[in-house]
Amino acid sequence: MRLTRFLLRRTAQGILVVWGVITLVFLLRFITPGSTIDFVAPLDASPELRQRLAEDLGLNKPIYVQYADYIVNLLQLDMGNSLLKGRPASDVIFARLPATLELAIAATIVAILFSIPLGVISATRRHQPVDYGATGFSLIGISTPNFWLGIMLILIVGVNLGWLPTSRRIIGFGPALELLVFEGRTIGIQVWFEHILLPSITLGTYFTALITRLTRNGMLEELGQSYVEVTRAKGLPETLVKYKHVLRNTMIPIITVLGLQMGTLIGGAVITESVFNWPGLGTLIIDAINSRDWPLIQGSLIVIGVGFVVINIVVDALYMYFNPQVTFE
Amino acid sequence: MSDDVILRVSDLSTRFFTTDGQINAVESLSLEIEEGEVFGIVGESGSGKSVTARSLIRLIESPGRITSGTIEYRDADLADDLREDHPGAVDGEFVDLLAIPEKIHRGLRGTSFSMIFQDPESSFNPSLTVGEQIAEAVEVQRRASSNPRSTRARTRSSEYSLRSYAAAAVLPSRGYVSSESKDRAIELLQQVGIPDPEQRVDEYPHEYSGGMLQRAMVAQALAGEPDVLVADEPTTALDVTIQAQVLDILRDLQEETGMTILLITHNLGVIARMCDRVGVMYAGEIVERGSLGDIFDRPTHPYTQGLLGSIPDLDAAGGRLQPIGGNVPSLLDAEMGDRCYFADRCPKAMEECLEKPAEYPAEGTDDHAAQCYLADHPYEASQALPEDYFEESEPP
Amino acid sequence: MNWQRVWRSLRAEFGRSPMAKLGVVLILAVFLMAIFAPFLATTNPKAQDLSRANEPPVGFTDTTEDTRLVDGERQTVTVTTRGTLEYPLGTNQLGQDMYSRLLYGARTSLLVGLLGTAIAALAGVSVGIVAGYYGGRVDDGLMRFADVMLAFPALVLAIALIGLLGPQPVDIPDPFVAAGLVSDMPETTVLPVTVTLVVALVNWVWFARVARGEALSVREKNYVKASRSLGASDWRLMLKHVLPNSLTPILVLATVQVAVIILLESALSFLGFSGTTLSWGFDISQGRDLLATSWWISTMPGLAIVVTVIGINLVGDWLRDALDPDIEGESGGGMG
Amino acid sequence: MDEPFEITMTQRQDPTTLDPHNHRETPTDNVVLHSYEGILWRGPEGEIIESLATEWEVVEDNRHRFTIRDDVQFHDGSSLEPSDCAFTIQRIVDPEAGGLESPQRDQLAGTTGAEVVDGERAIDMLSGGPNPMAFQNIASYAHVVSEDWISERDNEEIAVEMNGTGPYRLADYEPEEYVRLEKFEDYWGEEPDVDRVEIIAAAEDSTRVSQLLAGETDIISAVPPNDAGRIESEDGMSIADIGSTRILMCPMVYNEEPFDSVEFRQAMNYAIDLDQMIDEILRGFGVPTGQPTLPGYNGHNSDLEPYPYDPDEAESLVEQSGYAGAELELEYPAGRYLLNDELAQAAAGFIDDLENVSCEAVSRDFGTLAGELLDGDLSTTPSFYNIGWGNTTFDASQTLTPFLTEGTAIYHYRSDEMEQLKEQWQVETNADEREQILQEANQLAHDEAVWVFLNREWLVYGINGRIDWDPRQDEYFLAQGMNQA
Repeated sequence: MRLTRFLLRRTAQGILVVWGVITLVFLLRFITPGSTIDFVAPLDASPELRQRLAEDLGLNKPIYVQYADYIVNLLQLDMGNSLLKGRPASDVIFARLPATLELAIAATIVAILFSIPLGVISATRRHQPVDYGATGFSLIGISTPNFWLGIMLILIVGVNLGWLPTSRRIIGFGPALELLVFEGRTIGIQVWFEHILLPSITLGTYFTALITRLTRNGMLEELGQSYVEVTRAKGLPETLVKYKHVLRNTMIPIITVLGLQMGTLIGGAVITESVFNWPGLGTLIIDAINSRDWPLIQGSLIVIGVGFVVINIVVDALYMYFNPQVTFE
Repeated sequence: MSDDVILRVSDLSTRFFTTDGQINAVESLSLEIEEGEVFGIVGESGSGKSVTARSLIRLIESPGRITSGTIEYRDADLADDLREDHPGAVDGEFVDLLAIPEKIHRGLRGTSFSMIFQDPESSFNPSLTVGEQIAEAVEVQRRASSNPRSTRARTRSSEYSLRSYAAAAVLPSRGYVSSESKDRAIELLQQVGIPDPEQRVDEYPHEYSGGMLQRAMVAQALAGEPDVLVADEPTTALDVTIQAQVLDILRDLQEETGMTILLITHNLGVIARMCDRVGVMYAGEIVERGSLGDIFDRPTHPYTQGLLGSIPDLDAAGGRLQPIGGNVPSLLDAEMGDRCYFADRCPKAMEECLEKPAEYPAEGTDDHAAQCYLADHPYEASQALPEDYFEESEPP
Repeated sequence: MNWQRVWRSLRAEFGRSPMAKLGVVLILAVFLMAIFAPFLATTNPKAQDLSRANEPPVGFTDTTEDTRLVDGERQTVTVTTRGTLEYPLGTNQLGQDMYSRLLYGARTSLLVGLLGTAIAALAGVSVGIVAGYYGGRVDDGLMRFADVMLAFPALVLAIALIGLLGPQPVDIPDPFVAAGLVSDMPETTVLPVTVTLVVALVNWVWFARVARGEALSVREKNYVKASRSLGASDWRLMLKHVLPNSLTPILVLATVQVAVIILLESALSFLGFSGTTLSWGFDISQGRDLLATSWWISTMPGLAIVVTVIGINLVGDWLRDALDPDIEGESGGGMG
Repeated sequence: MDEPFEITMTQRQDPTTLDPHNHRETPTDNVVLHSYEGILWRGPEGEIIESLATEWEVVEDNRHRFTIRDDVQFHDGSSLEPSDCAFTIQRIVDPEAGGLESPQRDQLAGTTGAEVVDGERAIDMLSGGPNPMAFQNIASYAHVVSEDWISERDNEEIAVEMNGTGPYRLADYEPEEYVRLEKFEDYWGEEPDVDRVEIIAAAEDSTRVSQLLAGETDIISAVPPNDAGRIESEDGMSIADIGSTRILMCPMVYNEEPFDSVEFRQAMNYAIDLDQMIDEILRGFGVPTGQPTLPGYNGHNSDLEPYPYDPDEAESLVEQSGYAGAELELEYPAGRYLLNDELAQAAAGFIDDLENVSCEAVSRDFGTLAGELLDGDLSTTPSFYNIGWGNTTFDASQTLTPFLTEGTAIYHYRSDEMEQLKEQWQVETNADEREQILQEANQLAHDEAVWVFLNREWLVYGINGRIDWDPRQDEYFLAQGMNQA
């Protein structure tokens, strides 16, 4: 009940935020110098051609009419036609979305898989070599620009050692899975895995480091709480004390931070995609900005904004799940 | 009397090694507790009571360490089980708890020993239901008793894989706790007088009041049906009427189950109400011990006398210790001389007090004794130290 | 706020923590490098010598297969280059001195990092205090706006704005060169204005959140209520009570933000959205295509970023441990 | 040959569409020209050769006739008719005809339409007046589509499917990921060696090189000269190179200070050591230029030499111009052409080395810079910028007109003399006369130092040894020209 009510309220707020994003994105187009027409028109187009193109694209209507049109179209999931690709912007964006999602999810999995055990071990073996190692790693991890990390990984693992491919996606997870399920061939998954490994490490390192730090600090703080002593006095196995009791409470601040850091993940994905030539939303946005493909820019930013809002609602729900004391006012 | 002794502590010292120096929180402490009695330890804040309690169940964490002594616990079955693997720890029916591995010791917690902590609010994990936490304690006991003959089985930390830990971190209701344990938790809550336990069992600590939490804490401590219950200031955080209720519950349960209670408090009223025998603690040492009557009617140590003298009416529950003149001593090793630690506050301090006093038997029951020269010697005002003696010699 | 107490706890923590010492040493080193770059540099970082391009750092020997087109014929020869002391960290593809470029790159990073953080802090703290102090609708409005800003990933918003507004570089004269103390060094340092404003724009929200939280709690304190009932003006109360109480967490946040912004700036330079050619990120992107042949061009500035940011993070840890404010979001904002 | 011969090619950009008439980029051409063919075509040296037309002639000044083959099939099985060729031209020049506002319209500048010649397998291309560029344009543009096939589809379908007459048909297309092509069995011409082609893209130079060296692809375009040695020295890998149709230059806006001074503009040319830039940065993969037109093109003036490196002369010219102490910014599009970042930075560095001028290279993204250049408004154009210009018609006018004559979107220079020359080259149909006019215009451009002349861009490919291929000047790399080694 509590959860349902909460989700409803958060969804309403989320819609408001998305509307804000849409409006801001729309305005962005009008405060920026340079006309869209310059990018649509051929290199040596005549003024008449330019005029006609402007009319075709509705660029000569008053701003509020364009805004109203835009909102109405958006409600029908129509983001306009990409100027660059000549296809509906939504098609282009949703074709790219799986690649970015795969990367983001893989990076998150990498991060969670390594960071939480590492943080726990580090906190429970304080001042031992493993703790110094983990602390050092997390410090370097949050201080290393991921574009540089990606380059170094390509150089060492891809080029010098030749263990993994240096770039590209080749096959999506969906088709790879289909291949496995319907034809029983593992090659798809294998290729997919080989290609996503370096990018997801590159994207995940910052998060791994960040969560390791948070887990370690949180665990240390929680381990000092009285209730830990109580659980020990009860005779609970030590692992249960750490993972069930302490880690659970440590998760609460971690979840908060993760929600706030989602933007970083998406931003990091832009860079990672650019370094690894990964055909996701990030590279699309850079291309779109460079060619002033407004429908594409706006569409991508809105999709990202919606994603951000959705993720944060999920994060808040998780937060509430982990922290029963929270009542959302 | 030794037949009845269940816990025998000798020469126990617990020290903390901090950046400011070594702190001698418990100093060469010896005592014996008999089966089925309520033994009280009373003393001012900072006298080492809580550390003593934690030392008894080996819950001292870094930078603290138990540096010497033995804690012998009488349990014939346990002794039989351990005799082979840990011969050094076993002496007849007694097992030295400090000489067995942590793993085996952990198996004793909850089932042989249990503890009630002083601040109920912070003693429960805020993100798990109260019932869940009590049921855990039941589960420890359940798993242990499912194979009562083998201590090794009962002390092994069960077949608990990493996967189920992860599951436990995410899904608290899965994994460790069985539904039988949960039912037992409801019974326990009822036993300690929580109204509406079927509903309360699924509530979180922040939904309980302080008094209810302390009762839940009692329920949790009793869940493993322990032989020895260590209660560290079980009522301090509560207001007077609720204090009385909780104490009544404890007393009733003790009479019902016959368990041994080690009650630690700074409240003489509580002692008077609950205890059979009493130890008075000062600066990490038991300075006087004896039966309730010995201590209250025939106090020997000037400190005990000071404590009692400051209470207008012993029968009034909640009567609090009035401060004795002077400061509670620092337990920093560097600042502790080799003397009677109470000497600088003692109105009868004499030159003899500048040396460490031995324990002298005192008038009263067999085990009435005090760590004071005066217990065995008459007071002679002529040997008294000048009043400002310690002020001068104290470092600025 | 009790500055003496703050100072004492800072000193105590500093004495305890070798990491804090390391952080301060690193930061000082980077600052000195940046400030005295004209004296420390051995060569004008912009001076090119195409005949000395792609030389390895001193102590390294680089052997490459060099294919050239000579009179229409491809000729491949093995070329061995040995690093020299003249270019201690090697040279880039224009024969510029990587060591001197590293020093000057520190200027850009620190300039953007500090200025961007200052602007973000100023804007964020003002908004946050106003929101927290007045509460109600003002608070709701400002904080929903902050939510909208948060819904844009910082890097994406920065790329969009810079791509759309252009770099707008501004030349800041180098005082040492202007005073005639050194010659043959660049006369100006380029401040990429758009980048600075944009990194501030995408990071002010974190300051706003912290300041708002502090303002909310201070507002309820009795002495503030008392002052208000005595007729003290809102502005006075905000400046006198709310602001000083927020300073500690803001200071810690600001430290972390400098690191975040330096990373963001380097990411933007890397993607070619900066506006200066003397920047670590720029050098990394330039060296990226030469990785396989001249690894040092990307590696050296990358290491410089890592070391600088580690230094700042260590100092941040030190401040946090010493002052222990409750900062939401650990590092706040994000790098790319 | 039992094993099918399959290759992968990596270029810099993905195609933006598969519609041959709705784009203006070489990467798209590199895909669609596997499937679509021109009425005429060009040999490796740029000469006009036959393709779908076997004969071509000028019937009248404004009427050019092409005789169309009768043995050609589209991939969908229908056969090629002259009407398809006429429709193709109409589709480009007339928005009404094909339902498309083709960005290629001006590539057929002057052309007004096309019609089928009654009773013959031929078409006439029509223009408003004399059209000296008619055959040049047709040899470079206007790739033939099927009228029926196009009419049955909307533009969005045309953008993702292909139905041409060429040697390869589309097998699989995932936009922005790959295009896969397979051999068209009923191709009219010579059967190609390669059975299946996959075309992918990687914007990063290092990525493409890594892909080649790792064996993930067989042929890559735009190899940075630094990496040429790695490829050459690798077993089974090699480099192929050829001069392109593109020149790099740094235009200077003629009416803005200090570039309104001819002396100053000349000084900029004397200031840079172009030979050293080509030797060291490009490792010789480039040729210095001194005029807007490449050798072998109509209008190339062989008397003109590149400006020599003479900083002293440059400094004294700057003094003469009265603009000593000028502070310049050279804006270049980041990573747009082969090592143009380095070239622009080096050029700026050389100019900065002058005692009396300072210069800084400023990186811009191509989109923004192009926007400022192309809006037809000279005031928004940076006064000094770097750009590359490809001319695939092999005629000087395609470079001179847009940059150096008034009224185009991208012009940055005007003079009465050049305007007069333009009026002539646009209509002169006598080849020799026209050649003279264009050479004169090139002389003028050189003397006026309208640009800082840089190099002819070089095409450098990395090739896996299992492929045998000679590169083409026009930047196309097409599987039909490749053989199994």
